[in-house]
Amino acid sequence: MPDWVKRFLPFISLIALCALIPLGEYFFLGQDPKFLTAGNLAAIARQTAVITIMAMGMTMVMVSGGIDLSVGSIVGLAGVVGAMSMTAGLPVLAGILIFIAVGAACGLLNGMAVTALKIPPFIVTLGAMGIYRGLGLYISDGNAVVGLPSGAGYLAEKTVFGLFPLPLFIVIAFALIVHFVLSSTKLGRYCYAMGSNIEAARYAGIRVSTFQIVYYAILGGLSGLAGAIETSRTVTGQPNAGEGYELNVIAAVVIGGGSLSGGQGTVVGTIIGSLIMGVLANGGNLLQISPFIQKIVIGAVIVLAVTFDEFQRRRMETSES
Amino acid sequence: MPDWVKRFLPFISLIALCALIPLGEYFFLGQDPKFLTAGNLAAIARQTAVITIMAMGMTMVMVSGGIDLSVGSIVGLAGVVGAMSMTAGLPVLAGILIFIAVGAACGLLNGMAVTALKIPPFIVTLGAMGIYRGLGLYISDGNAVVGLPSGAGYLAEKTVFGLFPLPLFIVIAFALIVHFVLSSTKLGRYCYAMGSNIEAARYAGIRVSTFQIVYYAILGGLSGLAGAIETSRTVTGQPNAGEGYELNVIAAVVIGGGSLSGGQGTVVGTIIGSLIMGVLANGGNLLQISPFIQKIVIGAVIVLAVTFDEFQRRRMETSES
Amino acid sequence: MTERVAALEMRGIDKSFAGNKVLDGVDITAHTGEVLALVGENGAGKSTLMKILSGVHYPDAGEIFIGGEKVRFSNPADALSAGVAMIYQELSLSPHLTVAENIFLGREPVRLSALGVIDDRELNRLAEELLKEYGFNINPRTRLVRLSAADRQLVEITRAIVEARKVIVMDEPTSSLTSGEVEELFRLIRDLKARGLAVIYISHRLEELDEIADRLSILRDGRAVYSGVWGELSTDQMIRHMAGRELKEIFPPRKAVIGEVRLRVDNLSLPPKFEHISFDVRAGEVVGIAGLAGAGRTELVEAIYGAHAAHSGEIQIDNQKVTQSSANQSVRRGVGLLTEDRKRTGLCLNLPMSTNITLANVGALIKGGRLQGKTEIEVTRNYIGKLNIKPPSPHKMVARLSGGNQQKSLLARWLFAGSKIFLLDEPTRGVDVAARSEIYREVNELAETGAAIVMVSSDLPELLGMADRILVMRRGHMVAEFDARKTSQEEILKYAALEEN
Amino acid sequence: NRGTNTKSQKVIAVIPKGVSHSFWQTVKAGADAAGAELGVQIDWKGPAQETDISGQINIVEDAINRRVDAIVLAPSHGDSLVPMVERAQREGIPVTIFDSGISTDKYLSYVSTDNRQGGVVAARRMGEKLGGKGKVAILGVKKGSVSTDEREQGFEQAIKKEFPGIQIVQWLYGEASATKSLSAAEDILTSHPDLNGLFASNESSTVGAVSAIRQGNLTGKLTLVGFDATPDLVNNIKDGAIDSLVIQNPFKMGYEGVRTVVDKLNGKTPDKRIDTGVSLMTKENMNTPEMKQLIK
Ligand SMILES: Nc1ncnc2c1ncn2[C@@H]1O[C@H](COP(=O)(O)OP(=O)(O)OP(=O)(O)O)[C@@H](O)[C@H]1O
Ligand SMILES: Nc1ncnc2c1ncn2[C@@H]1O[C@H](COP(=O)(O)OP(=O)(O)OP(=O)(O)O)[C@@H](O)[C@H]1O
Ligand SMILES: [Mg+2]
Ligand SMILES: [Mg+2]
Repeated sequence: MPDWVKRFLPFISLIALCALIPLGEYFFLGQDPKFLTAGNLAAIARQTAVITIMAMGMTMVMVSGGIDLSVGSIVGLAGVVGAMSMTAGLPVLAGILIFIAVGAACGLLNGMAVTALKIPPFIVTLGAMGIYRGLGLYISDGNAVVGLPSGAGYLAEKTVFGLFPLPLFIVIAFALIVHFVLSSTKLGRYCYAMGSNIEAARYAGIRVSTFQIVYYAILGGLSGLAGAIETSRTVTGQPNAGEGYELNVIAAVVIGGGSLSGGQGTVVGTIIGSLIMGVLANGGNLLQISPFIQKIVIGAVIVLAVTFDEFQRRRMETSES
Repeated sequence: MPDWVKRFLPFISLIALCALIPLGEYFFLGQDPKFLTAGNLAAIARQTAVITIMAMGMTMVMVSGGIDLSVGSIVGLAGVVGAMSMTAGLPVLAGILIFIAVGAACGLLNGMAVTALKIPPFIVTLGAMGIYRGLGLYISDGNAVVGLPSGAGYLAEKTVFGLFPLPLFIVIAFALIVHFVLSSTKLGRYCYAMGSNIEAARYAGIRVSTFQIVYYAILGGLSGLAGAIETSRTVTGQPNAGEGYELNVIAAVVIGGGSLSGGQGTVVGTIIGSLIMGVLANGGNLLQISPFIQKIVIGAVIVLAVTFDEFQRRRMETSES
Repeated sequence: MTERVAALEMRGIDKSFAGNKVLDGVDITAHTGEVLALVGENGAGKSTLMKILSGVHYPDAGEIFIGGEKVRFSNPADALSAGVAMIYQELSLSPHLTVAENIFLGREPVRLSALGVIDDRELNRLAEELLKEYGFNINPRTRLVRLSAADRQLVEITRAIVEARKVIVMDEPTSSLTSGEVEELFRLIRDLKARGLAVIYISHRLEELDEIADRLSILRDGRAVYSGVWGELSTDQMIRHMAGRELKEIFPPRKAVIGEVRLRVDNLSLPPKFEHISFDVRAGEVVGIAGLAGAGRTELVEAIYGAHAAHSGEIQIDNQKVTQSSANQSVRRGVGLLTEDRKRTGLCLNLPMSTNITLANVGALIKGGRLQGKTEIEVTRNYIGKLNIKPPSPHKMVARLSGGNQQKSLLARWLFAGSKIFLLDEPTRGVDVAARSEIYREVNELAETGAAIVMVSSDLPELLGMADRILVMRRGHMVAEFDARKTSQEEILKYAALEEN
Repeated sequence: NRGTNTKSQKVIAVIPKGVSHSFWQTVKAGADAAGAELGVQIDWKGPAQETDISGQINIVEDAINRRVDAIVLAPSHGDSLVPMVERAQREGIPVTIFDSGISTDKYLSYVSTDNRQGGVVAARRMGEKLGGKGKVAILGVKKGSVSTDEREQGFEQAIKKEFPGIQIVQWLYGEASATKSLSAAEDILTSHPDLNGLFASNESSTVGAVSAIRQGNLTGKLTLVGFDATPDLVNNIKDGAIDSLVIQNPFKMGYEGVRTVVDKLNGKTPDKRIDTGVSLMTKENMNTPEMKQLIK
């Protein structure tokens, strides 16, 4: 099988979905399909941006053999602190830097705790999940931070060339960067090596702790950025924002071929994983499927997509040579 | 260090907590400590029973190298179906069997999917989590199932010898059974063998798929039982019951020394893990700590307890040689 | 020899992995009460053939007969119940279980058999008896993680012997053992023969086979190229069958000029692993370190490399004192450690060969801020050619390479890292004769370019053939030093095992 | 109602905060009744969790992109849904807000209960039952959840102002889960065995509170004033485990919400503010026809 076909394969589930939804709209609802309209595609881009951005950072952390359950809480904490800084009068752009800085600081802390305490990252970040969420709630006293400047909606609402939503550009820009890092830099190469065998990586002279901290900090920074977009979308700093996102983010990575035990995963795969979940949710809404049935469908698609992917991967390995 | 001291060690964090809370009540609130009253201890037993019972099943699955994210959804689904069967006129005892049967069926399905599809259990059960939750909501149309017979509260309310709540007895009974299974039977021995090196277990002639399915089915059955207790506690079948429990259950196992990569974990450890979290929540309420601060404290204690445990374990291993 | 039913016959076995034909119509026969030696180069397909016999893999074509009856094994349980047991090349034990639990895994003695309640007291008693009977000094209640590689191998041997009823396969059972333990194993093999079992024995240590083999089968590139009675072929002829070419000499001559001291170790201690170790290594010199298992050689080279901190003492590299060593700094200073346990501390098994080879020197592939994939593949192909790594595909996951080829990939890593001081810990463990000779040639070339080489090995002929000087360690102490040309195996062993005499 | 669409029918998207409480189910019943009566198609869709604000934004966005004829929305946050509501208005889709308020005036009508008033009603009942003195506790839902915060604050302020002899001794939260509410209620009773009254501010907290009372055998010894009604909770009034329930009129919210937008589509202008009112259900009045009508 030629190489480009192989690269193309992970898209199959996604493309199948994108074909099925308009068909459903036409035959089921007897409507002109709205799914493939520019407006709806832009909506999907906006709706999936937050998860996709976090999932790119999570790809790094998971490829390196780690995991971070606290990302959802980071979205909330960064959202509250960032929103407060804006209501306190900081200009929107500087505010966005605050979001990212808060996120990166949380990530840095996670990374340092993981390497220093020598306990599994699942535990460290499970604890951090409670700590950051509690902090966000404590700072805001549980109330949403309101009264943001009108420019705060910019990140989420702004469209470029009158059509493409700004979050789409942010996603694309970061996807290119993270893809480049993972495939063509030391930072990325060490990610795979550490995830595959951390002892071997250490013996090969890689300063594993330093790099681990960097990966967590990057994920934290991206989660902070996601918090900025989320805040911009809801025009409030919600202390509960991002609740449960950790599972969606991890699912995006894993649907995209990333492994929970490290050493495997790609940016392209992760983006497809995130899009599959986003398209399913959007398509379910358009097809007016009951939210209960939607839950069932999304669950089934996650399992089927990964099964299909694994099956293809195994078949291809047999036929290669 | 003598062996009994080692066995005793995991209790230390728990005992420290149990000493600190009454001190806090006395000096902080200026009250007579209520924490150590029989009534409150019984309340803790009732409050932690659901998580503890599930965590014992999760110990088996995690020791064998698996994981199950769908347990919370099983609580909800079993709760709805079981409650419906009772409102339909089934006697309470038969109803309880329905809860367990629904749970076991879900677990069996999980196990079969994990072994047949050859994809990571994290994915299979992430999908199952959505499917079972959606099913429970669909069946009940999102409403709590109400109008249970008055005996339905029995499981949660009944006290034995006028003091000990029935759920405590259920927990103790199952703890003894699961402890016995894990430490003294083939079923348990193969759990550790599979979790520690699944290839080696297969080479030794163990039918790993069959056993894996059994472990998931047991966890499912215990989750169904937990659903029965949960339903009995609120005397309603809540379709959203058990949401988020998967993280608590996994945390209980891991705080108790279980490993996410399999091969390690004990029933005693898991129970302590579950109690640590339960005591923290109860103590936080008694001390009237803000729910936000409680989140922070629980997060910090999870990290500290595991760090302390790891540290002790490592120190002991070095001093042994 | 009279005609009789063979204990085992495998006929026309084919097997492909991912479209690569690994076995192609292989026939082998083993008789009761005899040892069949199975030899071949790394990657010839020996382990694969045996895993088919033990039910791990299923053959694409071919038939298996046990005692004349046709059998089909779809999993290891089937093979075990047919009386076929195997010692696997990669240790296949459960680290979190105890020695006794591992030995009886899958066949625990039970009380209340309906419940499957394990009789642990009986289990430990049986294990203790067995270990004592076999002469292995191991506590059955110890958890496996606490055992040394050698002891684990003994546990694996015990386990297989208990299970075997008709055929027992031993895939390189002695790779971690020292001569005393090997003798013990041979005694057990003779017992097994007397009990009427057929033994299939795989090893790259041809000299070992002389003692026990009755018959010989040779595999080359997945085909059985020779079958016959042991002794019909000379060693040279055997090697020619295995490699398909002539091999001039195993230990190629070296013309290195010995120069300045490059590595000096002074009074290095890490009690209780090793104490007061001093020696130096010059440019162009190969210094061998001999010792029994557990003598502390691995700990010593790991401490020099900086994988663990030494407790006290001093290390000098090119006359500069090294403080606060770490693996990272060692690599920068041009020190490379070829680790003893390639699975645990060497390879990233699920990554491609190319990534593994370039891992310690990724920086050299970066141009203009970008890692050059093409260069990486070229570099890898270069080492594939130089070390004759098979199969020659840079993208292949190293987990899919045979043991010997994995070892060569690891050596290639340190060659590419441009190391000047090589710490080689058991560099030829599991490596076939021809490949060993290639590694030796490479080591000699390195010495000729001025590298300093420390070679830890349990294979005494190898040390005698390769080293300039041989140091002997015993229980963490350096007890003797010999000029390699003026000593013998007996003399070295005498010092290595002194207290036991 | 999937597949029943004929192109002649107008489509009204009714978007609640969540879908899985009987409160929302009753809203749906009201909306469906209005839909059947007025000949419009009701698209009922909400996020799975009431805290999932961006999930609700997505649903509104999808409805706008689908070009529904009108939207009836219970905003999960007063500020967050403003851009979407304003966008709908710009694109000519009328929006009626129900249940909770929104920080813009670019909507058609606002149909809701006065939540603060609900808390006040509960406080007055509590004060009367306790004869103006004693210890009470609040079992809240979740700090930051606007409508329940208002009820709890309404209760607290009315108690402080009108019944100075009553002391509020504890205030815990049940996180919108019946079980967590039960645990919190148990802990309140542990801390204050001499408690006289308990106020629970929504369905899940009331379910938890009544379970704690039953399990503690405190029926009749403790005055529980709850909020929202299910048939089960109403049954608990009969034997006094629950003293009374503050009941909103979710059916009316659903009905009026749909009616207002249909009026608009038919060229009429509905009232900007429609109060659906709160009532107090007690043992005495629970069998009156007015009360029976409120619990569907
Ligand atoms: N699971 C597998 N998937 C793909 N290829 C495999 C697998 N196992 C073995 N191979 C390939 O099959 C060939 C034969 O390997 P095998 O392990 O049988 O060799 P061997 O003769 O035992 O070598 P050695 O002496 O190094 O142990 C090698 O090329 C190896 O790469
Ligand atoms: N008694 C023991 N308990 C646990 N681990 C041991 C013990 N002895 C040795 N080991 C481990 O086995 C490995 C090899 O042992 P060590 O370095 O002491 O001896 P060596 O001379 O290198 O022996 P070998 O010939 O087996 O390589 C090391 O990783 C060491 O930690
Ligand atoms: Mg082999
Ligand atoms: Mg060694």
